[in-house]
Amino acid sequence: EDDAGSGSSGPVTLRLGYFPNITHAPAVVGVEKGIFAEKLGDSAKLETKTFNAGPAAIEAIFSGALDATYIGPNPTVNAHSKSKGEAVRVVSGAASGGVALVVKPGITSVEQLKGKKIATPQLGNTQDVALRYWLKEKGLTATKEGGGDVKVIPQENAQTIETFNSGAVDGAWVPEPFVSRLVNAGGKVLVDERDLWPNKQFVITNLIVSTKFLKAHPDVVRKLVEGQVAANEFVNTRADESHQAISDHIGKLTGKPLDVKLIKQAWPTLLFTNDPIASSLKTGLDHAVAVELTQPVSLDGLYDLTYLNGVLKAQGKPEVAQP
Amino acid sequence: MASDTLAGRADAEISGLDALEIAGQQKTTSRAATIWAATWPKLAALAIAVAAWQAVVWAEVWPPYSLPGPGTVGRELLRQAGAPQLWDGLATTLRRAALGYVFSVGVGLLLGLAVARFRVLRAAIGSMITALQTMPSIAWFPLAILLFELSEKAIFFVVVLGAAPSIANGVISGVDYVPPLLQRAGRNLGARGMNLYRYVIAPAALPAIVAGLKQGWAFSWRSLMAGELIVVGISQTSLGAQLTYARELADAPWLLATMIVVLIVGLGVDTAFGAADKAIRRRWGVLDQAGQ
Amino acid sequence: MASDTLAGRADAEISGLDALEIAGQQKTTSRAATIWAATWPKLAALAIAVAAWQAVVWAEVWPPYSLPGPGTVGRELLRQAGAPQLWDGLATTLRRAALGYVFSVGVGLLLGLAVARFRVLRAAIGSMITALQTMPSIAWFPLAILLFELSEKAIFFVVVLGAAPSIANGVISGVDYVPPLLQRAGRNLGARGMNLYRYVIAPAALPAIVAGLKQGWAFSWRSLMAGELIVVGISQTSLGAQLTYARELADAPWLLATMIVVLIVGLGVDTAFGAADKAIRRRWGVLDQAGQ
Amino acid sequence: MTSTTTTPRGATGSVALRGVTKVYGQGENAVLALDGVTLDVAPGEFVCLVGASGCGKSTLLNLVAGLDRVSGGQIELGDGVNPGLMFQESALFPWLTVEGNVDVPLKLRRLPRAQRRERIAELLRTVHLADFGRKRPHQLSGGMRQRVALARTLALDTPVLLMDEPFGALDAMTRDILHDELERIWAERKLTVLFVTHNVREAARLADRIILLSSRPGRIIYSTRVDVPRPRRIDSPEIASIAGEVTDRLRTEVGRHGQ
Amino acid sequence: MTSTTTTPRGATGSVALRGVTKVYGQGENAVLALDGVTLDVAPGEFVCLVGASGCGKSTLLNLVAGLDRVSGGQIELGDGVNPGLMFQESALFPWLTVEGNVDVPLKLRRLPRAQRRERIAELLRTVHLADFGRKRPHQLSGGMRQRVALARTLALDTPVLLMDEPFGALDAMTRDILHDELERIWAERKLTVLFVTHNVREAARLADRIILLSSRPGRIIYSTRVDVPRPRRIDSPEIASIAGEVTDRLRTEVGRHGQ
Ligand SMILES: Nc1ncnc2c1ncn2[C@@H]1O[C@H](COP(=O)(O)OP(=O)(O)OP(=O)(O)O)[C@@H](O)[C@H]1O
Ligand SMILES: Nc1ncnc2c1ncn2[C@@H]1O[C@H](COP(=O)(O)OP(=O)(O)OP(=O)(O)O)[C@@H](O)[C@H]1O
Ligand SMILES: [Mg+2]
Ligand SMILES: [Mg+2]
Repeated sequence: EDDAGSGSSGPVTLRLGYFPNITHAPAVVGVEKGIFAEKLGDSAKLETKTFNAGPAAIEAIFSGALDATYIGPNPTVNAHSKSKGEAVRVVSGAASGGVALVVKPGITSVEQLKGKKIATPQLGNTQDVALRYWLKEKGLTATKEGGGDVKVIPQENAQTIETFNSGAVDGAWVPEPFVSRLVNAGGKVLVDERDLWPNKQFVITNLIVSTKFLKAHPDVVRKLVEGQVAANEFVNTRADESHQAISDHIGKLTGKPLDVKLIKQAWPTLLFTNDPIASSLKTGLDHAVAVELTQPVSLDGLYDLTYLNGVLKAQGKPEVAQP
Repeated sequence: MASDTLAGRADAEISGLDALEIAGQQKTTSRAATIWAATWPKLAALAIAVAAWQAVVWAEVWPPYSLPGPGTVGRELLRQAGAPQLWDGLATTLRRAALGYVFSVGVGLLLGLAVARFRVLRAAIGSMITALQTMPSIAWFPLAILLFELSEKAIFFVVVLGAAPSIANGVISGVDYVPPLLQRAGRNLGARGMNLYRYVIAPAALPAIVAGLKQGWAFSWRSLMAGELIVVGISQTSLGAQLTYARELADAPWLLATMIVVLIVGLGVDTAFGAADKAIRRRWGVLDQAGQ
Repeated sequence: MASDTLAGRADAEISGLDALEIAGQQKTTSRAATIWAATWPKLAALAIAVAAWQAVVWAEVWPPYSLPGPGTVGRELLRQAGAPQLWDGLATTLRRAALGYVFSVGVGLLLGLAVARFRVLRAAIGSMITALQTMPSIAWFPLAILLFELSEKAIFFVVVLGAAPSIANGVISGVDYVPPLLQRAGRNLGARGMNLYRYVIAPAALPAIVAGLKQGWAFSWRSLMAGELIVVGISQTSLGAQLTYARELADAPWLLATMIVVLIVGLGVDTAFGAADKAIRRRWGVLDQAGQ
Repeated sequence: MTSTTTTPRGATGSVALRGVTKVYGQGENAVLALDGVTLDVAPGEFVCLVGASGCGKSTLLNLVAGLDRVSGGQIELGDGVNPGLMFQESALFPWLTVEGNVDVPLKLRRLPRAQRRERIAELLRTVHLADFGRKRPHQLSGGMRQRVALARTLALDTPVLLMDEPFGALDAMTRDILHDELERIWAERKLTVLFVTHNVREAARLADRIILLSSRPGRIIYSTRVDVPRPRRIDSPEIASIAGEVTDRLRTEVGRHGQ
Repeated sequence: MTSTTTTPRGATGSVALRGVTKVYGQGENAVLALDGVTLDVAPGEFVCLVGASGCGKSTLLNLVAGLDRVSGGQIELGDGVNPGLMFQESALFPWLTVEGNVDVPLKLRRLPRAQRRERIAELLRTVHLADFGRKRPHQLSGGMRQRVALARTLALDTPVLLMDEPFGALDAMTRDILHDELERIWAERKLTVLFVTHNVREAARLADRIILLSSRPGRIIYSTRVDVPRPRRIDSPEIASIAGEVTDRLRTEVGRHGQ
């Protein structure tokens, strides 16, 4: 009855999306090293799709063109709220951390940010909210329109490098690998976002599946989660191999391998955990409401961690909390 | 013989008056008819499009959050129309579009005339114009930011680089096809150099130039939609930003509502171009006779 | 009297041969001269552009990682040319461009002819064509994914929606300006309906159609560059993906090198269009006489 | 008064105008170009139309050819007859060669290729342009273009020919030759011809009947049969005397109606 | 043989062609349109050119007007003289009204507005189109268009007029009137006129000298002075006799050269 196919009528295809990006390291390494394919075995054929931004991935999930994807917290919440909780489920975490406020070297304190221009990836996204909430806590104002004590300028990350270089912005609250790139361009980390969170953990990438696929092929989803856990294991234990795999993979895709040095530089700020850190998502939403960027949204039913916990339990690892 | 058939038509006076009357009648009938003839097909097309859309939605091929129905989108559009953001964004974008386009027209016309006129220039950069036209807007962003930082000028830069080559190409193709006989006539009447352009080549190339201007508008508008992401929300919202946000937020009704706004603007602009084109065709006598 | 001035020209035979000789000479001189006349301005323009670029770089207005010099970019381009990715990406993109464009041409020509021919259709959707043309590519992504999932078809969809309206507009403006006298002549010779289009209107509108095709190419190429980002395929790289990644990686030499590749493709395509245009102008007799 | 010859309606080759009126434009700018023109042309008849510049001759031919709509009255042609019109301007297709131009009506009539080629050669010979088949219109002189247009119209092989000053740009010699050719074709194929000319001698040389139109509004003001037996010579005294007569009528009538 | 009158070089209004050759096209397709044409036209002289269709008359006028380059020989005109050319086709600007068309040369000569308006009215009266100033070319008949082109050329006020079958599309009446007008203007302004026509009577009516061109290649094969005192009438016996003589030469010469 759905285009994902039913178990009985032939082999299932799992269409998995991800971004060729450091924060998607488990996905990239898992695909490059064949971990997912191995775990899925005969139960499903893996078909991978790469995206360079969240909207296309969500549109693909919505329209049934994609079954599962690694994605950031922001699109996850959007997909959940816009489909009234119908379309997607988070089945596992993937990565945490890797976000920082990088500024011009002359700026060493919060006070000095007054009158400065700080870039974020997108109005209302996780980093944008984090910056605004942090500023608010420090007693600085920042309006949606770019006014106030600190001028917050949402722009694409790629553009942030350009504007930081040309001096058009004085800093940026961005994820890796842009943190490292800005640092290499002469920037200085003023705030490491990990320091603002309990246990220094907050979600940067998680794995979602479409509800339809989950219902039709729970077994395949379980295998997928197994793959995710295995990929995280690989990434966490064999760092050097992972760096090379990410570099090669991006090279295949873009025509130019990513500099391994850059990956190495960014690596320590990231934590690859299977825990989707649901609490950080919830807190992030509260912050967004606090800075008046969104209306309260219910996250009920977004998480379905039974598969993850099943896998973890089977491997004798600590389970994660289902919110 | 002639007077047999139309009795009472012997007098030229009467037939003159008669002719006026016939003409007058034609006009009155045609005025109402013209409006109706221009309107009903649009309404029909709209009705068909909306009905097809609704049918697909009812068929539930895709979930409603993926493809909302006309009702949902219509309500969203009304909601938007009631709030100031849409109008502010539209105003900002239209202002930028107008400014950028006017500037592009200036640059494009000058460039086109220069290339069409000077052989050396044509050999040197003629092909470059099309090549520039094919460069996607985002490729210019770094340069725009380098040159103009995060100002509106950076947006204009991208818009002009998008639209001017298209307009220039229109001018060049127009000038290239000016009938040699008219050029010779102009030269013989004493029009040389700039005067030849002013009195002969420019008016003769006008139809192609208008076609180029129309294409240029499309380029400038699309470049603007992309370029508006260079400076988002610095102080104002814009249609380009709204389009992107709607997508980022996976908000299908908002996206479709914004697309409808873009289409309406496009329709308005096309109507303006259509009127200009019709005026030219009437003057040239292409309309009268083709319209039979 | 005539024989006084050119002695030995009394015989038509001789003057015929003489004419051949004169003509022959003209041709030989002009062949070398033509190539040189077409080449040196390009070289000069290139030299000026590169020199200006180098001058700005030497002036150190911007840091080298922001604006690398021609040397750096040249080396990057050479490096890329030595690796297979650039060629693979270019091949993928050109294949998609060719397919998408051919399809757009088909759709655009049909749409244009239909709208130009049927008044009702023109009233109904004539303005919609320009409106569609102004819709930015990204707005179509959701619909493309909805209809064609994550396949190449989705990319084509975006390309066709970008290019076809532009081509259709070219056709419409061409058809609108077909001289009424030629249409009447065609009708009188028995060309009705499709035959009138085939024998009269299409060839008469050809110059404008070619201009529209050229604009359409620019639209299709730019839409393709954007559309290639819908799915950044893993099995093959593409020029659009490379352009975006070069930007995302803030790799200025790579970005500039890729832009140069895009420009070279654009130049190549323009040369093809230029040749087509010149052939038409020669046939029409617009070139011979204008070229004096 | 015009002749009152009536022919069976719908006979192939017959042309009948009944109170034809043509108004150009609307409102104040309306121009009454033709006013109640009634005219019967019998099948196989050769009628010449003469009149002052701007009196409506071209308008009349365009109406008969069905390229314009009458504002009043009606025009009856034989069933399925599509009259061939040779325009006042040459109206050649600039994108085709001379051969290509002549080929268009043949192609439209779906003649086989070999037959077409033969016919083109024959027609170009008729207009004395056999060597110019591969040239393009812009490479021809004004008179040559007119002759190509004539060949193209003849290629239609229609029973009714409408000709709008077809020989206006030709020298006397070439014109004489083409008069003979046209007369031959007319006789051979029993064509009905409506021929507009400013050359009254030409009219007298060719016509069975000469018709004079007045200016603004265009009305038939005079009509005369030319009963000189064929073959005729344009410089013969009979032709000259008829031409003189028509010229006198033209002078008085046109002069009276003003200019 | 052509007349050997020589005039001081560079005198205003003089036109001198020395061994002018014109080749169109290249290689195999080359056409020798004019071959060694030598001709002196004295200031104030009225010269008519006649010749078969396609013999090079238009080519010659285009060369004198400086719109084409000679392939050989040279053309000398009085200093700073820009000869006005009335093209064989009307060549009106379709985007301008009749007034607008006539206005172009006046504007280019930077005449003040009031003067221009007066001149336009006067010129339109001269060509009997006073009421048609606001019409557009496509609303005119063929003959009317030709007259507008005449008015536009006259508006140039140049000492040398080149006219390519200017009255080809006019009826005899209108043509007679315009002959008188042209002759009046010519005499008043002491114009030099090179006039192409197919109407030998017209040539005899207007010309000081008639020149006959042969076909392919175009060469001057005959030249005769018309010594009939002015004012002349086109239907006068003297004119007829000269026309007859020229026609005979045309017939033999052109006939000999083939066609
Ligand atoms: N499309 C048009 N719009 C308005 N008026 C027109 C149009 N065509 C012709 N006329 C007018 O109709 C009248 C008759 O024109 P027509 O071309 O039939 O004259 P004609 O007898 O062929 O003249 P000529 O011998 O000069 O060719 C003229 O007064 C002309 O101005
Ligand atoms: N642009 C051109 N290219 C090639 N050949 C040309 C061109 N223009 C004219 N010719 C040729 O030159 C010759 C003379 O042409 P031209 O127009 O001067 O003749 P003409 O004497 O004016 O004839 P007509 O009385 O028919 O107008 C013709 O054979 C013609 O084919
Ligand atoms: Mg006429
Ligand atoms: Mg000529």
